[in-house]
Amino acid sequence: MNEPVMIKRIRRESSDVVSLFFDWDAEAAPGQFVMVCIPGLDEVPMSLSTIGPEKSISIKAIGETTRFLHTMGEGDRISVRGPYGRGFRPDGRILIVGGGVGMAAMMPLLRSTGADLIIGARKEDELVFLSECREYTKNVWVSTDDGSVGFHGNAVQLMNQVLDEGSYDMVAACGPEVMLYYLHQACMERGLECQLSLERFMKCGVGLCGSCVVDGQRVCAEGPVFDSATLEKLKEFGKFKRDVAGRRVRL
Amino acid sequence: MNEPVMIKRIRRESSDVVSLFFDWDAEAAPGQFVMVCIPGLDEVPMSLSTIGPEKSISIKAIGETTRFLHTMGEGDRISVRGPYGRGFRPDGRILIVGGGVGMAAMMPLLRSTGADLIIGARKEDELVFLSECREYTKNVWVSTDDGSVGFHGNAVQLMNQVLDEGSYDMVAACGPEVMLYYLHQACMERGLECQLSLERFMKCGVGLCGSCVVDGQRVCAEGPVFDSATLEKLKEFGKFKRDVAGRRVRL
Amino acid sequence: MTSLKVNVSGLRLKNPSMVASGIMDETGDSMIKMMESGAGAVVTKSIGLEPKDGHGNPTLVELDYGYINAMGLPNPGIDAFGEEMEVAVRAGVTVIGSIFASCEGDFSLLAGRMEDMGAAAVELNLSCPHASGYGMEMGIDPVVVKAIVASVKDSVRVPVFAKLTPNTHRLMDIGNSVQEAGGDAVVAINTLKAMAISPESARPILRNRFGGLSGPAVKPVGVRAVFDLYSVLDIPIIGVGGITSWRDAVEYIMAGASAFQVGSAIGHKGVQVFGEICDGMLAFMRDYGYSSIHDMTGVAHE
Amino acid sequence: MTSLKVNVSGLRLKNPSMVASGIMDETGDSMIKMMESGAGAVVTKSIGLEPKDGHGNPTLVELDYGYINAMGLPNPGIDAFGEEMEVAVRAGVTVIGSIFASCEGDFSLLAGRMEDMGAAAVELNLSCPHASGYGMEMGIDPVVVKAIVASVKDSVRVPVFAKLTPNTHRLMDIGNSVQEAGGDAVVAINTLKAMAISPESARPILRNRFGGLSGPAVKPVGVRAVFDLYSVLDIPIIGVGGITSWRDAVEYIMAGASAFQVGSAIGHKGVQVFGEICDGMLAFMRDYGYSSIHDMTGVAHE
Ligand SMILES: Cc1cc2nc3c(=O)[nH]c(=O)nc-3n(C[C@H](O)[C@H](O)[C@H](O)COP(=O)(O)OP(=O)(O)OC[C@H]3O[C@@H](n4cnc5c(N)ncnc54)[C@H](O)[C@@H]3O)c2cc1C
Ligand SMILES: Cc1cc2nc3c(=O)[nH]c(=O)nc-3n(C[C@H](O)[C@H](O)[C@H](O)COP(=O)(O)OP(=O)(O)OC[C@H]3O[C@@H](n4cnc5c(N)ncnc54)[C@H](O)[C@@H]3O)c2cc1C
Ligand SMILES: Cc1cc2nc3c(=O)[nH]c(=O)nc-3n(C[C@H](O)[C@H](O)[C@H](O)COP(=O)(O)O)c2cc1C
Ligand SMILES: Cc1cc2nc3c(=O)[nH]c(=O)nc-3n(C[C@H](O)[C@H](O)[C@H](O)COP(=O)(O)O)c2cc1C
Ligand code: FES
Ligand code: FES
Repeated sequence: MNEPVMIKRIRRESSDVVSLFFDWDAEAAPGQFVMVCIPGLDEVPMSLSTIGPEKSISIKAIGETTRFLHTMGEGDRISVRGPYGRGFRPDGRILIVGGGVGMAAMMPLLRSTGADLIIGARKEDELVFLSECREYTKNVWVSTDDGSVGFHGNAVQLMNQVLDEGSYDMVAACGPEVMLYYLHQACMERGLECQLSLERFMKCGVGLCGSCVVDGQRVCAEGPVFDSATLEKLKEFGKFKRDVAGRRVRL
Repeated sequence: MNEPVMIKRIRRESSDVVSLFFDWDAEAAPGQFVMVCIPGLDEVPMSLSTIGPEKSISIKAIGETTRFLHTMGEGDRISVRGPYGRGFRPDGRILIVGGGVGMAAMMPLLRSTGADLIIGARKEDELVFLSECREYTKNVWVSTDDGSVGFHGNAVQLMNQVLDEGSYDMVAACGPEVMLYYLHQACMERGLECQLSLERFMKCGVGLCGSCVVDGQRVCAEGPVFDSATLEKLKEFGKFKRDVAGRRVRL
Repeated sequence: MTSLKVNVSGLRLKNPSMVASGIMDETGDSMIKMMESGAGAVVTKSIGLEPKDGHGNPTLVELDYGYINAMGLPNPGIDAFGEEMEVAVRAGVTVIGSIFASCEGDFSLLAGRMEDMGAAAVELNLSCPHASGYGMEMGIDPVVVKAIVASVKDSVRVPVFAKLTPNTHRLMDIGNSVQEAGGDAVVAINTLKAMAISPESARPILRNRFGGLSGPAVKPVGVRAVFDLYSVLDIPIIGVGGITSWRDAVEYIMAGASAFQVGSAIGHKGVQVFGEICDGMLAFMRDYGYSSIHDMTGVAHE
Repeated sequence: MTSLKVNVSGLRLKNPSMVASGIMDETGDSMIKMMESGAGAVVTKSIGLEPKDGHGNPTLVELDYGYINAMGLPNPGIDAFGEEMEVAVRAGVTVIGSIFASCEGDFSLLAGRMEDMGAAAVELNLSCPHASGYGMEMGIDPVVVKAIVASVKDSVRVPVFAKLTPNTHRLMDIGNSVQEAGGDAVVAINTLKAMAISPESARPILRNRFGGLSGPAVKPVGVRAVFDLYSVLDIPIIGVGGITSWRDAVEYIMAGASAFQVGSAIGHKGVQVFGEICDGMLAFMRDYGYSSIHDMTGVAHE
């Protein structure tokens, strides 16, 4: 059901990410997403970055719709439906890994578990949520591709170091699919369970249209979070996605 | 919603009344009714004479449908929808009065309150539920029009005697409308609250079609049980009903 | 000043809500009750020349999201109905007389009788999907519709509304016929032709087998119908079908309706539904700066 | 022995359930998954000659009792779809190729391609209510329908099914056209033309404004359509529209369907819906003494 909500406050998270906060009493679990509609423009999927009675989405501006969302002000209205999908199923000692705006999907899990955390970004001013994260967990590691802050390299390299030192039962992550692909490889080698949140082009969001499938799995229904057992079987994961017409394209 | 139910057992209550028992998990309150459908034949309103998980209706054979219901056997199926309407709202010390098969509507209230009871019938073999009633209440008075058992006269005359002797906060009753009319008159004279269950021709049972109205009150929705305050205002009560086409006819 | 008042082709109402035909409007006292519950007007049950029992029970199937009914146009006939009209009109009810017939002449006759009895407008039932020889059987033919509306327009001075069926792909043609014939407004939609079957008894549940689907299930079809009609007509449209809350009513108005009717919701929400809808709509209009229903009519087309 | 096996105009299926066109059937792996979930066959998303993006988002409105969609026939085009067909057919999926086009020639061309790619039957989409120039715009004209079906019948040997729209009063005429042209079965119903409006934004929610209503809301309309068609046709009918439980499926079969399709319920009930429906139906058939789907087809007419 489309629910009109009013933007209560806005927080700039980084050079290209803002969070929009709104009151909405729907029940949501960490890792779930909503379809966000800007009337007259478009409807796009967004992870919930806060899941209490006050909720938020955190948007990276990459195209027309996300740029428009960046221009919205307090008191403006958007419409949301959801929450949809299956989120994270935390179990044991968890290491969270968030790459870029993928951190948005990880925030509710971080707040509810206080788990150890790796945040990756391309450069310092694209790091998101860092100071808020420190409120919820003691162990936060940072990586930047250009080395402007923290570990110089990508989040998966940093994860390998962290995993060598600590002991964890699972890794939970969201970020660019290449990162997730290598992260999954690394976990498989270690025999470590991982749960990864994927993205695909979404139209219906409710498991009908099939536009978001990876192999036969619907990212909006069976996902967006998939576990190791499922990921191992996915031939398209890390390799192919589908365009709007349903054609397979290389990632 | 139409619910197919299977007749589990049958009990003959009197020369012309049988009860059909069936399992049905719907919530029901004393005084509510159901629409009973015999596929291919007709659908008619019937009070619930038992309202637990095992329910019952008690039918007096007067026409084609009710006669057909009398021929049904264990294992046969009927379809029910409901329960519908507003039932009794018991308050304080209650006197129950049931005339003829109207007793069916009173049984759940009797079982839940153990109130004092008057049963009226035309003659002895038309008395229903008498022995079962004695299980639930100590004070049972009986009237028959022909005097074949109990008080010789009608239930309202008997009620007047009982009211002279005992002290009650309200009367709850169901039976032929003439009886209810005089019962209401008697209660008004005494300033005693009464709640009466009325009958009208019903089609939809859910408050849409208007076929069951008494003045502007829908027997299926605002009723079938009406309280003194409402009854006093009803110009048609005891005087007129409507036929299938909606024409007013004298009772 | 935000106001709910409307003027539908000369019919002035305190608010845009009406009781839909066939729901609690067969007796004078029922109509009074509905008006007291907050309705702006009451459309009567469809009345014919002769008394009619309608179909036998079962006449209704209850669903989670609506009803299927096959009442079969039971009514006491126009003569006996006079008594009911008198009660309602005397009490100040704004009555819109709904009528059905099988030819132009009878429609005109009935319309004239309704006008004489004090109806503030007449509504032609060209759309009942479950009574053979009446309603929808005529209402899918633009030529027939035009002739009936023209004939009725010649016979009465009160506004003439035509109630249309959604069970056709020619809805807009039919709407045009009404307009060309001088009809004052169209009412859309009547029920969708439907059926429910009982697996256990291996037969249709309704005695008449077919019936008409109403309630929340049909709202998206009704809103679409009103939107379609608004895009081709100049005369007002009265929206009906599945309206249960103020949001539903606003959908119809934004699609193009100047007023609306409520039927099924009287069953599952109770008679207070009129007050709830009007209050909610007024609050919405204040929040969003619409000063009248007229201001809000058809805005979804912009 | 109670059996769910059916033979629809030569198409033999392990059970009468099919995935409806447009729901989880655009890729080879999706079709495999649906077949593994228990469907007797999978109808593909409607495929056209060229790749098509379809309408922009929002393409779906979620309601309590169904969905309104305006996907706009997105598809990769028949050439690229070959790859998906290959994956599905190689894995043993019984694929029914759904196609749409704007003229007879293209329909025949597409049908031929589908047959070559291994489709066990083709389904002609003559009924999509929200893509201009396609679907329902042609499917309401008995002459056009007859020409298309006849042309496709000349081009392929696999059974040809025609999917019909309920948005017309001429459903039975259209069904007759299909039969006269040699069509092997009709599929009814596609979605009802519908709309939802957002009060707050004062505009239709869908990018395309109009869409098609599906899900529980349309079941009574679909059952009625199948009942109507069964009363005039000799060719088999495949029922679709709002089927969510075994009871719904049995309603369609008793109304006259030889098989049925499930779409929306895959969204709100999940892919296990096929197993649930088939198990429930088998238990019902045992209890009530129906030994086959064929035995149960059309019994509500007796
Ligand atoms: C489950 C899920 C959760 C997401 N969570 C977030 C989040 O928390 N924060 C965030 O910034 N982004 C998130 N995204 C990505 C976000 O949906 C896209 O960035 C957004 O749709 C881009 O829209 P645009 O109009 O600005 O860009 P466009 O210029 O229209 O498109 C740019 C790219 O964005 C993607 N995109 C566009 N439309 C869609 C669509 N309907 N579905 C999926 N991808 C689309 C495509 O890859 C496209 O190539 C999420 C995506 C998914 C599937
Ligand atoms: C709320 C309510 C509760 C009832 N409870 C009981 C009960 O517990 N036990 C019982 O035996 N009877 C009860 N009745 C009466 C019962 O509905 C009728 O006796 C029955 O409908 C007669 O059907 P028939 O076909 O046998 O008779 P018919 O020959 O068809 O009709 C005989 C008379 O029964 C009445 N009747 C017929 N159809 C209906 C109908 N659809 N609605 C209302 N009255 C109808 C009419 O007065 C009619 O004149 C109740 C009625 C109502 C309104
Ligand atoms: C029980 C019932 C009886 C109806 N009788 C009539 C009628 O007599 N004449 C008519 O024009 N419409 C009749 N209708 C149709 C309604 O007026 C209305 O068009 C339809 O129910 C859709 O509105 P709703 O969803 O608000 O009920 C009837 C509907 C119901 C449910
Ligand atoms: C998201 C979606 C996409 C659809 N796409 C198509 C399509 O491409 N071709 C077609 O013939 N029908 C299409 N349909 C209609 C369905 O096949 C089906 O006829 C309709 O949804 C009714 O069935 P249901 O209530 O089980 O969903 C689509 C329906 C939905 C909900
Ligand atoms: S977005 Fe439609 S199935 Fe996932
Ligand atoms: S029986 Fe229809 S309103 Fe009471």
